[in-house]
Amino acid sequence: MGIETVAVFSDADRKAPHVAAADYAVRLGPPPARESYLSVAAILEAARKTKATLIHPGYGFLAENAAFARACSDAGLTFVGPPADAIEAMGSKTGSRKMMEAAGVPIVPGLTRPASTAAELKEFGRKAGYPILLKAAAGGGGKGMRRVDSEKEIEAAFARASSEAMAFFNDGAVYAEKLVEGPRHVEVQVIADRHGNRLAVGERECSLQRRHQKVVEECPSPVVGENLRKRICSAALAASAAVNYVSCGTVEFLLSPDGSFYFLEMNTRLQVEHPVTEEVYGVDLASEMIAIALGEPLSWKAEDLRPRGHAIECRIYAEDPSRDFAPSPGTIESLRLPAGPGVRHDIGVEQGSTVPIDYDPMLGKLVVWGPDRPRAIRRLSRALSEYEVAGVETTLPLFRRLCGDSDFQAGRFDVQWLERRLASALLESREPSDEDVLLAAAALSDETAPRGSTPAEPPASPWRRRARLESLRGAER
Amino acid sequence: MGIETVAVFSDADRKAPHVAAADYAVRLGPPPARESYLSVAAILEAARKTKATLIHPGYGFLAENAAFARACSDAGLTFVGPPADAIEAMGSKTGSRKMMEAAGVPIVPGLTRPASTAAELKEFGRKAGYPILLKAAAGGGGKGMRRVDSEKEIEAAFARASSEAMAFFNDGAVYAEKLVEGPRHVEVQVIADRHGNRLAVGERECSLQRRHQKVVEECPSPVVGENLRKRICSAALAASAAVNYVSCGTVEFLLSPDGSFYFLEMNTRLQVEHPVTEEVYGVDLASEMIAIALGEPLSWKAEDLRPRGHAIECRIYAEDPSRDFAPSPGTIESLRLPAGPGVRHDIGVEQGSTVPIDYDPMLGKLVVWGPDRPRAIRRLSRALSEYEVAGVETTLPLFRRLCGDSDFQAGRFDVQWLERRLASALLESREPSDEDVLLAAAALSDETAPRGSTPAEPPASPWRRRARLESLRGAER
Amino acid sequence: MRRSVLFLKNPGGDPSQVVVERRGAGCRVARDGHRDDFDASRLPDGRYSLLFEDGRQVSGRVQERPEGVRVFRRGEPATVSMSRGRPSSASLAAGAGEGGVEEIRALMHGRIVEVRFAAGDRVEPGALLLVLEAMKMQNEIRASRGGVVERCEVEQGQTVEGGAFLLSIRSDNN
Amino acid sequence: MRRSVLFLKNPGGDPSQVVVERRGAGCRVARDGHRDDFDASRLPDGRYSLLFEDGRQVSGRVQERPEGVRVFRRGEPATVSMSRGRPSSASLAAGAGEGGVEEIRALMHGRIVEVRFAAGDRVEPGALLLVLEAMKMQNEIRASRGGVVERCEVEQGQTVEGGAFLLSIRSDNN
Repeated sequence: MGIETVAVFSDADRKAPHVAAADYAVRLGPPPARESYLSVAAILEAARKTKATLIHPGYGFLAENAAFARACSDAGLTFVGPPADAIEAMGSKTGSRKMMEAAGVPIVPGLTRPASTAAELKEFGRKAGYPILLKAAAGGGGKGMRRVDSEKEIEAAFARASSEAMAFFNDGAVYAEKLVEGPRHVEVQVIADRHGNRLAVGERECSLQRRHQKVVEECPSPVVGENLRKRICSAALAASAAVNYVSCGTVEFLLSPDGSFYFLEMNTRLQVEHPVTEEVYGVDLASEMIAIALGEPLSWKAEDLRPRGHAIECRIYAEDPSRDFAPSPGTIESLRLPAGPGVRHDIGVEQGSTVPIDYDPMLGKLVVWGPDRPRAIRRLSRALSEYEVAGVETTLPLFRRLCGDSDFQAGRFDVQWLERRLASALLESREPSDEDVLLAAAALSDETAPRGSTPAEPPASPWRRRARLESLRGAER
Repeated sequence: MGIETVAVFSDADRKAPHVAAADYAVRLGPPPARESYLSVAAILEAARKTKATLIHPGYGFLAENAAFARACSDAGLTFVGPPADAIEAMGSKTGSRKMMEAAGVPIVPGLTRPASTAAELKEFGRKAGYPILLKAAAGGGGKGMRRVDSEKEIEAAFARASSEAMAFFNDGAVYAEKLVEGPRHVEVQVIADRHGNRLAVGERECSLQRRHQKVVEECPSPVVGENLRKRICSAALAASAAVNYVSCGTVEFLLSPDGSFYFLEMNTRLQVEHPVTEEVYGVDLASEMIAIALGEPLSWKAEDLRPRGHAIECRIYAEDPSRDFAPSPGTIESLRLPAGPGVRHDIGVEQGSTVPIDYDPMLGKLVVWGPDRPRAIRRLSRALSEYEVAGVETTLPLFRRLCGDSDFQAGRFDVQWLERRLASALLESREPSDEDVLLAAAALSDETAPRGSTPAEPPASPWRRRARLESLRGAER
Repeated sequence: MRRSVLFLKNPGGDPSQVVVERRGAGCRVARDGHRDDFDASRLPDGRYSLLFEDGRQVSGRVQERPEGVRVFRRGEPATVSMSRGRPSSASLAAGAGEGGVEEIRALMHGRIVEVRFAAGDRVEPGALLLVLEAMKMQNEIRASRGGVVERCEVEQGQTVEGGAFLLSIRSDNN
Repeated sequence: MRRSVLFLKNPGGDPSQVVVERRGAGCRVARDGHRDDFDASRLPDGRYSLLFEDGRQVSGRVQERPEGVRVFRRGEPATVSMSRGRPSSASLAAGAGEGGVEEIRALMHGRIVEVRFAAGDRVEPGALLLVLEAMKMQNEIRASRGGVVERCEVEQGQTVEGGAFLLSIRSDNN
């Protein structure tokens, strides 16, 4: 877009790709996020130093922080995201539920204000019927959530949910809602400009989750037809209009097997899974978001938004699926990426990169597009068979198993399905075959090869290692 | 598609990616194409040995060889391509012109049979008006073509064109046609199945050529509107129907600045530039071609083919643009590929690959898609700024200059435009700046780094080198 | 030709020997009474491609790890319990003398064609120490454990008798 | 701190010196009377990232080639006429004695902290021969031409006087 970029970085990321790709880069502080990526003062100082005018908050850290958005405006910077008031309105579970109810957006039957005693929860349980779900009022990401199947569990569950909410969010308020059984997570992409134009760019299917974190996302949802799409998109537009939302945002819904749906929450940022929408609708959401921040009108009209085909995204984490997804930090010793039609990568590492233990262990995203869902799955399967990461364990084996799973192929799953499948034999690791033994024998008997693994660089000599340590100390000045 | 694959290879390609990706691989012979990739007997034997049932001829070598297509059928193999008769009919310039004329497809005024004397050419020149073009009747790829501006040049031009035609194609026949001035090269993608279904999948703009070889291709053409698209697509369908064409194929036209167009030739194979059509129309031509060969009906109907946005392909060659595109064989010491939305790679090399001198020096193709042509060019420009090949010279600098060229941006070019631009200052190489000097100083003073370039592997010890030579000899047994 | 002996751990049994004979890219692997012949090429990116006589092609990346040999095929890892030296659990390390010193002796009459270490050098477990040519075969002699070379009494080109002392290694942690 | 001297060829003139002082990632480059300070980090893929005090960031790949130093920025190469040794065209090779033998002497009183070659070793042009520490600065001493080390009369840790003979190199092609 012809815009010069400024990257900010913590000491752990001096050599990260986002720094090397920027026109300017400013160190924020030491690796802990609190002292770097979460430090509003350090970020504003970086903007001042480099005379930046726009601030893009990315996906995480301060992306949904109203105080940060406000601090940016106060410093005369344009925040690439929604107005601080919209972030704030959607930031409170109970507050946003009330607003949605008023705007005619369906919500799951539940308390409209946090419960301060177990008795209030019991009363709600009696009215709405069990199972019910307890949630931290200030929460997100599944933390502080608790299912309650009968009245006799209420006392203990309330105590635990409240103390968890206090621990995570420094706010012990808990509210309750009816638990929809066998639901899917379906969300709608919304874009809105400062001129009153507001569009829904279709839905995404995000039911494949583990520990309430999305693992695989699709566009469109295999169970949403034309009629349901229209209804859920209007609900999403109403939700975003109710908070005067401007920028890209996502309205999340719980979709019941009977076709009814309920507002869950609104994510007031660009989401990790936005590429599947881009592939199917041919829009560039990241650019659109910047154009909106610059005051431009939307570059699309509703009638130009025509979905085509099917896209699937896999989030590739440095986690070991055969050991309950334990983090697997280390060095990427080799990286082979699939190429060809309908294959897209959003990737933050390269051969030789170190996967730090400080932040989110997501290595990147693999996105495939196909003319329809079966062909998208075939393409995904082919791409995964060419995707090779050595040096750290990854979640790639999980996605390979998924491609061959008949429930996944048929689109038969809800938000708990993946956890149930993981509890079964989905992740048994590949047994070595005769061919593996022969490959091992060929490699171990090959005296022309460098010994052991193939690192990106020859192993450091002790002398070099000393100099490198020295240079690391240098960076800490 | 769940099909097991057999790769064939010459001794130069034992370690090539296409071999390592196949389920079976068969050596054809030594590096010269005549003894390997052009050997019909060796290829049929490879098919027999591995019990293959389908033969995909790729882009080059035997892809447009009717005798090979026939030999495949005779051996009971399904040739993934058009019927041998269609290849043959389109293989002769003069023969195909006659058929096209009969089918009502516009052709450039010219001789309908080869000239055997200079006098016949003079008569044609007088009737049609100069300039005229002499062409080898059996030719292709611009070899044996010669422009003649006046009658007094005829004698010499005929002698030279005829002897060139003899040298390249073992057939000295030459024919002549009117030279259309300032034309563009526009071609139409056609797909047809064995059940009589026949579709035109839009046009491609291929005017950016050097020495009659395509360099950059786009879909759609920046100068073809709805009306012209309809007319040129019907002409292409008529042309393919006239030879009972089945499979994927391309009908090439010369488009005059006044909007009239003339049949050039039909390519009876999948072309290098097919990805731009795939990106804009959302079809998978390579899979379609296999499905057609297996007797399946087309998976698309005319009304489902809706173009979206704009795609551009750059053919990246191992050639040095600053030294008149001299071939630059060598080893790919490092390779960085851009990623992100709308960026696709079809690439045949990787870090550590050797670019052999035996075959076509194309390293790969970069294909970008954008919602419209200006945004596709912006994306191309961004992708090119992240595309880094070290170890061999490439044509990447040419594409970077093109992105900043106002004529290219405006779509103002004809088939000679690139050659004219290349004769001017388009390819002056980048002058080193202060920042380059500082980067060089930082690298040369860095004792923590491996010396010199960064090869994919540590340099071989003499002992290892000996073993490697030995293993090369072993492969030649 | 060059011969290497590798060991494949068997659950609850003695490790089985895998004998690899190489002539250039040509590879013969014998184990458990059966034999495979193929061409093995190291690809530019460090993977291996095996090509069998019936045309079958298999490619993958191989990494030596403390827990075994990791083989990636179609991107997917599996672990093969193979080692260059006889696994120590078998406690049969050939030639191991007293006091944590391993003495390496010639198995047959032959000529030393390569010596990789000198006295005082550190060696890793499985490291190639010497190559002994006998009956036109090159036999690799490897360290079964890591340690420091204590004595080395041969040099390249020297002819040795079967049973002759070649070198000794003082093991770590003894 | 470590100081290196590089040479930048000037068309039709003497090469200019580029003096690089490094302290870890900190880099100071002085040439033609002006000075740049920046942090230089080698990235995992071998490229370098320079970070200047005003926040400016420049990254690129650097390759030493016979024709000069190739610097790739945003994928695009440019050639910088820089060399580690004084370019031979200047024919001023410091310390070059008679008979194609280059004598290397200490420029000042100091301590030899590193010796990279011994008599009989081959050295390439520009190769780092010795590091002489003087006044808390590490000075790299490099070969201006390729050849074979004839004599080497110092060892690591030794203190030398200014002007002391250190080593000599017999040049190729003489």
